[in-house]
Amino acid sequence: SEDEGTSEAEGKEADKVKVAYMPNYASLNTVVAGMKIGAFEEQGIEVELVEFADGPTIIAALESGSIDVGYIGPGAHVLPIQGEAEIFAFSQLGNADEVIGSSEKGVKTIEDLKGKTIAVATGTSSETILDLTLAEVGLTKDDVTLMNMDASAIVTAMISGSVDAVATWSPNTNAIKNEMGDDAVMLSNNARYADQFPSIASWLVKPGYAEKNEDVLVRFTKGLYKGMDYRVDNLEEVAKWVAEEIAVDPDAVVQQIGDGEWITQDQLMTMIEDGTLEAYYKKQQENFKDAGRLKEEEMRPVEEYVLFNIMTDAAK
Amino acid sequence: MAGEERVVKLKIDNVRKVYNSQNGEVIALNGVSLDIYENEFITVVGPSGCGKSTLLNIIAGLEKTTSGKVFCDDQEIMDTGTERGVVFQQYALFPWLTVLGNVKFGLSLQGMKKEKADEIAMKYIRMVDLEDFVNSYPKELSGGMKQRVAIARAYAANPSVLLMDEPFGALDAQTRTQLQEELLHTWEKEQKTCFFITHDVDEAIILGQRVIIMSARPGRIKEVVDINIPYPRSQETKITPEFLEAKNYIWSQVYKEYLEVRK
Amino acid sequence: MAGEERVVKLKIDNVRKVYNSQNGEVIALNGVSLDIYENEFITVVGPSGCGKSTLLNIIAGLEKTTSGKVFCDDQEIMDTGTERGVVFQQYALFPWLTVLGNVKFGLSLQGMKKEKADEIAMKYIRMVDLEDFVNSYPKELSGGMKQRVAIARAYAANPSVLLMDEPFGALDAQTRTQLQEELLHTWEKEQKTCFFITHDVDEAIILGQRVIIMSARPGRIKEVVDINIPYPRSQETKITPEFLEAKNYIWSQVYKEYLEVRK
Amino acid sequence: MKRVVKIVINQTLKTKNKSNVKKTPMTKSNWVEKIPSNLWVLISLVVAIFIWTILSIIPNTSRSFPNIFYVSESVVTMMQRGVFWSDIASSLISVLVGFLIGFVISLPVAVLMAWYRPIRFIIEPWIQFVRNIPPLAYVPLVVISAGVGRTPQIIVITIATFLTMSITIYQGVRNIDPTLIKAARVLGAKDKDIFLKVIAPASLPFIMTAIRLGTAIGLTSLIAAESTGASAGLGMRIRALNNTFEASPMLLYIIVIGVIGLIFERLVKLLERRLTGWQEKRE
Amino acid sequence: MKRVVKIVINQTLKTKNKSNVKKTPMTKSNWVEKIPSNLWVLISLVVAIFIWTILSIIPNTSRSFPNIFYVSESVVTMMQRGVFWSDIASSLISVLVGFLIGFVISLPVAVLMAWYRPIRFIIEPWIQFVRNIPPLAYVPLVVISAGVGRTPQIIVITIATFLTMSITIYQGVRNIDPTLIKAARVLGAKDKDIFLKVIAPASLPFIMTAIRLGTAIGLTSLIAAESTGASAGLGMRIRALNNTFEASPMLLYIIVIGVIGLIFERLVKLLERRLTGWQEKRE
Ligand SMILES: Nc1ncnc2c1ncn2[C@@H]1O[C@H](COP(=O)(O)OP(=O)(O)OP(=O)(O)O)[C@@H](O)[C@H]1O
Ligand SMILES: Nc1ncnc2c1ncn2[C@@H]1O[C@H](COP(=O)(O)OP(=O)(O)OP(=O)(O)O)[C@@H](O)[C@H]1O
Ligand SMILES: [Mg+2]
Ligand SMILES: [Mg+2]
Repeated sequence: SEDEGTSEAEGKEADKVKVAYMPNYASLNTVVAGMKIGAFEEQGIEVELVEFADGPTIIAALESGSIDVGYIGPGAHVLPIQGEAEIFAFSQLGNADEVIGSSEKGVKTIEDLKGKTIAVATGTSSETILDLTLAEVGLTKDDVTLMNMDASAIVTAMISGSVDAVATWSPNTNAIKNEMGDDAVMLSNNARYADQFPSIASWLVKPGYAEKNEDVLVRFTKGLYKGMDYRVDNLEEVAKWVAEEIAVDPDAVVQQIGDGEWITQDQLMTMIEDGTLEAYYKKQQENFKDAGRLKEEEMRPVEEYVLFNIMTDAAK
Repeated sequence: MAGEERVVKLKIDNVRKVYNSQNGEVIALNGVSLDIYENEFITVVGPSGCGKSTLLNIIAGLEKTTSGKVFCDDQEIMDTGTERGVVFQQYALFPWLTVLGNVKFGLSLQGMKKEKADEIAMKYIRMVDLEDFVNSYPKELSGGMKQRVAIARAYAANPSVLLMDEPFGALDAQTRTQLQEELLHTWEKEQKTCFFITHDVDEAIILGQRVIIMSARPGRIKEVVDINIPYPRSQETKITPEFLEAKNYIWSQVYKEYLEVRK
Repeated sequence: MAGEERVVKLKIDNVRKVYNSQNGEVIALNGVSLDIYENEFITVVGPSGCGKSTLLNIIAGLEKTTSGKVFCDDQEIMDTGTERGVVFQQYALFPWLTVLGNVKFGLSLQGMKKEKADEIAMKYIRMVDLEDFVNSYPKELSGGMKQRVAIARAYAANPSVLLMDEPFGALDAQTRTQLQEELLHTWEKEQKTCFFITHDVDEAIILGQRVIIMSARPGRIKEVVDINIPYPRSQETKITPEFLEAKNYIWSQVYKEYLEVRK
Repeated sequence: MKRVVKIVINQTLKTKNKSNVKKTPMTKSNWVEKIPSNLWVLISLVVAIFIWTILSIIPNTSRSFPNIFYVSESVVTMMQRGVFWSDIASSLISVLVGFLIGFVISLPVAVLMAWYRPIRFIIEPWIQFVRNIPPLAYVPLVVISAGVGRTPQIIVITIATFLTMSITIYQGVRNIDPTLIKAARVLGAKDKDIFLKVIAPASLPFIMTAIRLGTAIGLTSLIAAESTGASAGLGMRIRALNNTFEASPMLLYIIVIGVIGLIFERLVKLLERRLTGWQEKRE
Repeated sequence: MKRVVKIVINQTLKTKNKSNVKKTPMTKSNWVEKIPSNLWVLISLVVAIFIWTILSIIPNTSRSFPNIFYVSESVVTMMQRGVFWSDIASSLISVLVGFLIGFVISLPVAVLMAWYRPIRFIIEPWIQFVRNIPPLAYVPLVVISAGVGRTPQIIVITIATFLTMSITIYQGVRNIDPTLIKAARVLGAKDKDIFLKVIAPASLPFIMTAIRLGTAIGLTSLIAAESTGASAGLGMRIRALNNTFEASPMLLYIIVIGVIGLIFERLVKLLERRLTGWQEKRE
């Protein structure tokens, strides 16, 4: 994978990049779009997709060197900060997490949460959103009963009326809304706290990878950008491609279209130039520190672990 | 022992027993009738599969007849009853109970008080000469000792009829001889009606007042041989002319049966 | 059989065997010396734990001496060898092999061709009268039949010494008597040096040319009794005065030993 | 006289075998005995489908138990998505290869544990220790050392099956009658012969039990194994379908795992009957 | 003469018992025999800690295997967070209660299966069927029918343990010597007596095996069980710590599960020795 200079490596054997994803729209849309429209091929890159159930396992796979790049959600960003990985591309600001109350159980407003049983998967971004939601009305976790459970069990628990509210992400939220209709009341979501808690999703490589494979990484990012741009105009078509890739019901994936703020390459460049992106990552660090997941001395400048140069180089 | 006025203890009346198995019906017993008198010692010989165990199980109440009836003290036998004790070939001791626990198993079931049950059990344990092993578990006993416990257990429940299905079949010769003598000795002291199945013709003669010879396919009583050798008998009895005569006769009859079965 | 010029087949020379167990050392054998002649039939009796099996295992090469040596044909015994066959009390048949497979086990190990091995094995299966059961598995055989297979297996490997550790201990009297006669018969035909452990004094006398009486704590040879009863012997031998005399004598000696052990 | 004695022996023998047949002592009703076992399987199936249908009607459970038609339909759905057979194939490969490797490792480990006290004392506690840990807990560790794809899946299943099988086989080897080994030695068997011709066949019944346990554990570890990163597989697909709340195909996949388990069970039983027919059942 | 015979019997007996003792036939080296078993446990521990330390140094594995000091430290961390003991307590309660209920159900089911052919034919295939399905797969179904909290956790563990234990105990009951039951009947035992005084003690050895398997399965199902919703618990905490990438406390919790498993194992062994001492070991 160490080819010299020429970025358009036509006629040469394609570089293989192993990409780790989780089976949902946000994780896959850019890559799948890029693959379908031939954006990676164009760059002389062959993408191989590997499915994972969760972020931690992706990190583990990255560390072992068995995958090249991986998609991670907000929770796992503590690792690049601690120097365990490097971010080479921003994916999106997530809007998948929601706190949903059951009106049948008397939860129609945030205030109603007091004293109720809330299902949540501990350690995920949904938990953070829940914290922020509670804080808004002066509640803490001690004022409610938290049920830590598996994401899939959260839905069944809510629908069957075993809990009064949930904090979870799409597609679980969609499933709840589908089943409960008007009884499901969305109390808050990421967008509401975007400035306090940006739910950043990013593309990762392990430390040192970017240095050795800068060229490949830049070309891969170029492919991603093309996918991003295509996606923004063809959200539903891409959703169907994603469904096909992970062999699930296309309608279920279409429902996930609202999970993030999908941006184009140009929008990303603007965010980099005006410092918005850096501010997001900085805010994220502070949130980690506040949550006790990051020590004061572990905090460090964003540019040390976010490779802005890859993003800008790829845009050229 | 063959007194004049004899009371019929067990009456077996035209018993037929058919088993349904995968390969069709098996007639295990057919037209079996026999009166067994009180305190009589009956021994039963016959080729394997002639229905000896089946008959014993029916008397014990462990199996039902297909037709025909069996009476004990003029009462029709419908179920097991504590007046009919059984000693099985494979000892059938409860391995999780000590010798004492095994012997008093039946007594406890009858709701007897612990002290009383212990006392009676100890009496029979002494009878079979195992007082040194009261608290031993069956695994710590030799085959002969186990069979003695089984006999003590049967005796302790104080049955008036004792049914024994090849009780000594699995023992070595020395032990076997010894237990035969002990059994005779006990029977002479505390008379019970005994129904004793064996493969060993010597054993049948040395123990029994009457030897029942059964034949197979279907199981029938072929012949009843009276053994007129006076008690007390012992191993020396085996060299008396009466014994040898009976032995020769029964052997020849049983041998015929064996040949019959082989065909 | 007691010819003039006798060749020493097995030489046991001042053997001592000490076991280390949790409760300290156990002296299983001490100062045991014995010459066993070619084609001799030696029987060994003695109380339990006097080291009979230990001695046999040492001769077989299954255990090592602590001091002292054992020779077979003037060669020191260091390991097992096919010239020394063993028959164990618990048959020790391989349950996953048929009768034929068991009997030819040793032959196959020696790399013998299948046809040849089958032929030799069949010869010994016929010798023990089991040709109808060649393809049966051990579970389908009675105890006596199993022991016959074990004997055939030992014979098939064609050892010049046959070591037998209570081979008939687990059998019933009839089968036992029959196997004794068969063993004697075979030995008379194909002579081998036999070392035969038993608990049964009758058996020791009817089989052996010399009876070794061992004593316990520590295991020693207490006495060697010559049995001058001519072969062929049979069950009738048991009523000859020579037999009875030998029996009384050995019983009394063994009995003393038993009492000794009890103390 | 001798002839008679021999017959007696044969007869005794017959009685013995016969007694193996009558195992269950207490069955009384006769018509029940006559229903052939195939019919029972059918009855059992009908009962299960009946219960299932009820569950699919009760509102509370209907979402997780779509009725049988929906579930059958989803076979077509999953085939159209082009993953049905590849998922089955992929999981079968992982389970079988993992099981086989686990089996091949557990054999010598079990034998070594049985023979050498030091090995036993050092290894056994750790096997017992790890055996109680949920496989999901060590998935990240496996991924780190083995990467993604087929290898870590196989490793997770290998570990899970190895732990149980080695303990089971070890107990089997420990239980081998030492006289059998002595008997082989006096017939001229060397260490190799003893291993191949005595230890191996003598522990076959335990090995069979180990195989039965091993395949079952392989299947129950499937979800954990396939969370190490997979491109196809029953466990991984169950998770994905669970995420999109497609109850019918998910139930279908669960049933497929169950059926594979039953098939394994039958195969092992067949193998058992062929290989350990010589075994004496408890009297 | 009679006296002598009796002695012979006793002697034979002694030989028999003795042969039970010498189980392992092939251990040769003597100094190895003399090392006490406590020392072996120590050696085993040292070896494990050594391997662990190596893993914590190799860069690739160091993140998942923090060294022993960090892990010991995290005991303090988790205690400060106030969850260490409550997690252990909560999981212990779930496992023990689930196991106990599974046990209590499996006893009669096993007995019924062993006695009544129809029940056996209807139930057994389904137990075999469900047994191969990963517990994680039926977690959603349990949540639907039992809600969240302690109940569904217990139900998942009950199901998992029940499946294995009922099959094991069933095989035990099937193996009971029918003559024992006959013997009890002729001594006047009614059905109740037979169940309590014959079936129950006679199947004790198998019940012990079932208990051993049951506790192990209860522990390995912990993560699945606690994904039904828990406010404390080892499995739930492991998942949460995994989500937040806290390797040291996670490894600590894994070790805690392993240690609990070892403690269960010891307790069962103790119980076994006390309750089934009467059992005749294979000759
Ligand atoms: N439960 C059963 N089902 C079917 N057939 C049976 C059953 N029990 C016994 N039989 C058959 O009934 C016949 C008589 O059996 P039984 O056990 O009474 O014979 P036996 O005389 O005691 O034989 P043995 O001397 O071998 O003990 C045999 O042919 C046997 O196969
Ligand atoms: N492996 C062993 N470890 C420790 N002690 C042993 C061992 N084998 C035998 N012994 C002891 O050595 C003594 C002799 O045992 P051996 O088996 O040779 O006696 P035996 O004469 O064959 O007895 P039996 O008639 O009961 O078979 C006994 O005291 C026994 O306890
Ligand atoms: Mg019978
Ligand atoms: Mg011995």
